[in-house]
Amino acid sequence: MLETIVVPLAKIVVLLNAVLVAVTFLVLMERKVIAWAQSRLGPMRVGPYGILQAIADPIKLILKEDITPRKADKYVFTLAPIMSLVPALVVFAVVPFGPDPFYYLSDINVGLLFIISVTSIGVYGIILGGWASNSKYPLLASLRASAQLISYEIAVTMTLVSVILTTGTLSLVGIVEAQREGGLWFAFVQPVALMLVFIGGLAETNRAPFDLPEAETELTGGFHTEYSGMRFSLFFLAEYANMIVISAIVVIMFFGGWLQPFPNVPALAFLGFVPPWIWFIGKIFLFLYVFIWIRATLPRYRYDQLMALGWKVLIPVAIGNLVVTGILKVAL
Amino acid sequence: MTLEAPRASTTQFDTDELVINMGPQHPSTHGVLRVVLKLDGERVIDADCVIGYIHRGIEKLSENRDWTQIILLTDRMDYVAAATNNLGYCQTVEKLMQIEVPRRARYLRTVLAELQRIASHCLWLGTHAMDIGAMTVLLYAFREREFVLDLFEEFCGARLTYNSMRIGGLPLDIPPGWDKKVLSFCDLMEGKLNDYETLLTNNRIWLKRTRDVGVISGDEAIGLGLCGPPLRGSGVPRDVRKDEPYAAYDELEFNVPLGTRGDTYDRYLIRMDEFRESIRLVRQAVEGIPEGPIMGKVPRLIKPPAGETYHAIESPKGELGYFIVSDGKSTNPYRFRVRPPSFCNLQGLKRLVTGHLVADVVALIGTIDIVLGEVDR
Amino acid sequence: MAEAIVFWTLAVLILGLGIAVISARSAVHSVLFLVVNFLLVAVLYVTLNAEFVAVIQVLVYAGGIVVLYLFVVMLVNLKKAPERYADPRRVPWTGTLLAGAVLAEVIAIGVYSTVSSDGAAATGGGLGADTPFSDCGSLVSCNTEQLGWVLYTSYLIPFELASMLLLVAMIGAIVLAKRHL
Amino acid sequence: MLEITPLHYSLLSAALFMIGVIGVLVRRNVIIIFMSIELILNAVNINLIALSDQLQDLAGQVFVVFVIAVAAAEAAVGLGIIIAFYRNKETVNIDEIQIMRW
Repeated sequence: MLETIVVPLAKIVVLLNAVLVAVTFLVLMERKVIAWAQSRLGPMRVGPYGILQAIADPIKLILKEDITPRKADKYVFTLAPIMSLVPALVVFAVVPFGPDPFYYLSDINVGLLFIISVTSIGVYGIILGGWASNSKYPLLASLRASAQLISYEIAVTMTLVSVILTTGTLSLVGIVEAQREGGLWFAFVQPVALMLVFIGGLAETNRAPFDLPEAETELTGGFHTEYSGMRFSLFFLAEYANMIVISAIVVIMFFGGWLQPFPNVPALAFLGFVPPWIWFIGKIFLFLYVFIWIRATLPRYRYDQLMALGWKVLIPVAIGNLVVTGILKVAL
Repeated sequence: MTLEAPRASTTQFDTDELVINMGPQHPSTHGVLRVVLKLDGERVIDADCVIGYIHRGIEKLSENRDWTQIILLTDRMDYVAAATNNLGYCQTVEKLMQIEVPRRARYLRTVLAELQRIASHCLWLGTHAMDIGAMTVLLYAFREREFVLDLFEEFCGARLTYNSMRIGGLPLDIPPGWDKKVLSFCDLMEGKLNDYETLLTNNRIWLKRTRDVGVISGDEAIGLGLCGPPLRGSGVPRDVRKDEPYAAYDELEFNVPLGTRGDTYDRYLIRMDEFRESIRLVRQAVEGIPEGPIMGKVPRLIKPPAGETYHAIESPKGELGYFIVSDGKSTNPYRFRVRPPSFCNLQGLKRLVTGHLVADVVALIGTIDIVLGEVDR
Repeated sequence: MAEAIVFWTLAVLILGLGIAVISARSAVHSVLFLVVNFLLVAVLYVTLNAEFVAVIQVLVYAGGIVVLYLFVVMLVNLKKAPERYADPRRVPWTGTLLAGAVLAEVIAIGVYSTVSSDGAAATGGGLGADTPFSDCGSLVSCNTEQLGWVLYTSYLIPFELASMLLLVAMIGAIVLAKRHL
Repeated sequence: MLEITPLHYSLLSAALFMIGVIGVLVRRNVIIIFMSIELILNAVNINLIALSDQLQDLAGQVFVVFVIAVAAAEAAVGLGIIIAFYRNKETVNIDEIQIMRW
């Protein structure tokens, strides 16, 4: 009873809260990093250096009036943010934060496929949110979003298959273990795949330069134009939780998950004093920083250019990478 | 006019035409412009500009103000380039009354006008880049614009609506040390321009978003009455500062940058070059400021002789012209009419956006650099 | 016991959502019910030790095909209610009755066979898996590997045919949806 | 009731199948008819998976993979036809598209 129900439940509670708190602080981090990039200070008023802004923001969002447009489809309008957030959180069920079973909820043997398939459900929140608002800008944005997410999903999945070929396992723990045994992070084995997954990840999380579904200067806010208050904040949470998910995938697949750098080099063994989960979270934050950095730097793609990039560049390169990986796998 | 689609469309579904209102409440219509877009999927097949949301009747008001009070009203037209508006108006009245402006005043006017051009272009660059999604440039450009505003504040006490010129000269001389500050600003600005260009000029996404977007040939641009950078971007060498020099421009050296393709990227490059030319002009003008009075001989009561005149200057947005009729009897103009560059350039918007995608509309509104205060007056 | 609870809950939900799919007034609601239905079917697959198929069900069905449906429902933006007009010759309730009768018959056969043969169907044949992964013990632990093995050996030609089918379908869909080639 | 046999799965499958058939027969919106067909395919899949588990034979699961592939192909072509049809007739009502020309 304790092992099967209480412990997993406790883990779920801790994990969910950790993710949600991480998201609020991620928002603060984004505001701060972008502010520094733009020679500003960012939030400074709430708490020392604006740290408590992470708490003030959610409180504000929760207290705001939750408006449902009269002509909106009420049920779908309410359901959409939930459908957007739930998959983003469900993914954490298989993310391993460390080597022991203590650090993860479950290690299923189709872990990677599980992540891919669950994130593919997240697109519903965006499409339905745009449709249910019964407004033109959100509808345009949600059509853009659905096309974008499906296209880039193909590229990312295709690329992940080449990593699966290298490891021979779909289990996330197994993939990290393979990197430990190989003594080399897959970032060095599969650099092309890393780039593809990262670019595809940017597109799948609707981050700049692929933030077309919510391009505020074109579509006034995208699919969540009509949302406010708590329901808006659910979309918001989902977006940032997805950022964490993509960073986690990149770290697990290519940067050795919880492993220290160059795990097999004895000279670097002293790095072992840092607990594995710190390595993991640290690497995730590194990638979140890159996400934010890119947002502060690059302009936005246009819709047709985005689709052209996805279909004419990323997918062919992903297939090529897959073929090359397969040939090398057989040849070596 | 039929247009070839610039790129193959991704959505070939024959959906219904979607009419969407861009504005007047929209983050990238630069104020209260309303564009009624007719869309086929994401492609614009027709666009109508609806203006007048910030119409204050400045032209009509002017007919009931006396000649010096109108300077205040001109501030409120292109509110991001108030000094240029003042300059255009004052010169028109001077032309009407045949007042000789002292050389020192002309040099100072040139400095102010070119500083104003830098400030206005900073605002254009920031908002244009923001529309295309490069948010950092906005903050950078506003930071530098702030220095220009500080200079203006030191000169005349105001930061936006300067009321900085008088008929016959300037209201007051520059404060001591101001010229040094202007020169050091020029040095700073040159470095910052390189920063902007690093972020944008060779950025592949920026190139993709601006190259071959909104291409317009020189003849067409003339036909539509475009002026300023949109006209020069199509390779038409028209710059009032060169063609009909005023203030001190005939005594200073500068080039008029021209585009070749007439697309958004060329217009961007031209404005970036204009930044540099403006800095060059400011340097020359500040270094060459002669000694002397700042006001010419102006009668106490300004009452131009009966007659009419048109005078144009090159504002940051394009050719800013004033047409004034005086009846010679009253202390206010009989007819006051402005040829606002933003308004004339806005005419080109429909031609520019047709056939492009929704995302290009914001880029094209940005590239023609309109200020709604000037469009509506 | 736990299996029974899971099965009955899933069964009730799946059937309920199935009815909701065909009875919802708005097509978008219908699609939504369909998604949830497919997700629950995927859960059912997990309880039947078919993890890989469950994941494929979510990935391809819920994440791909149904998105396509949603896309079309939104694209086919109808000005008039789609079911406004009904053919006078249409006799819809005959179909329902016919379907109900067949269902009753299936149930009857099922119940009869259980009662008469004393659960013979339940014991099954038990062909066993003659794959190189038989050291995995059951199908549970390395379902994906085994499935892959079977798919690429015994069922290689059907697999290739399926991929050809998908290619043909893709080209067909593009030809159909494109306005002018 | 408490012991779940393959029969239960077969009955569930049969019931879902019937729901799908009723959908096809009763509804007039082509898109919903297509969705009913998806329900039918799913009913078949449930049966295949249940028997695969019962018989410890992967053939059932392989078949489900093929069924899903066929369903994807069917959805792509079918929805393409719907789009093409909608473009010409502005309707998705099956009673209005019973003539074999347009």
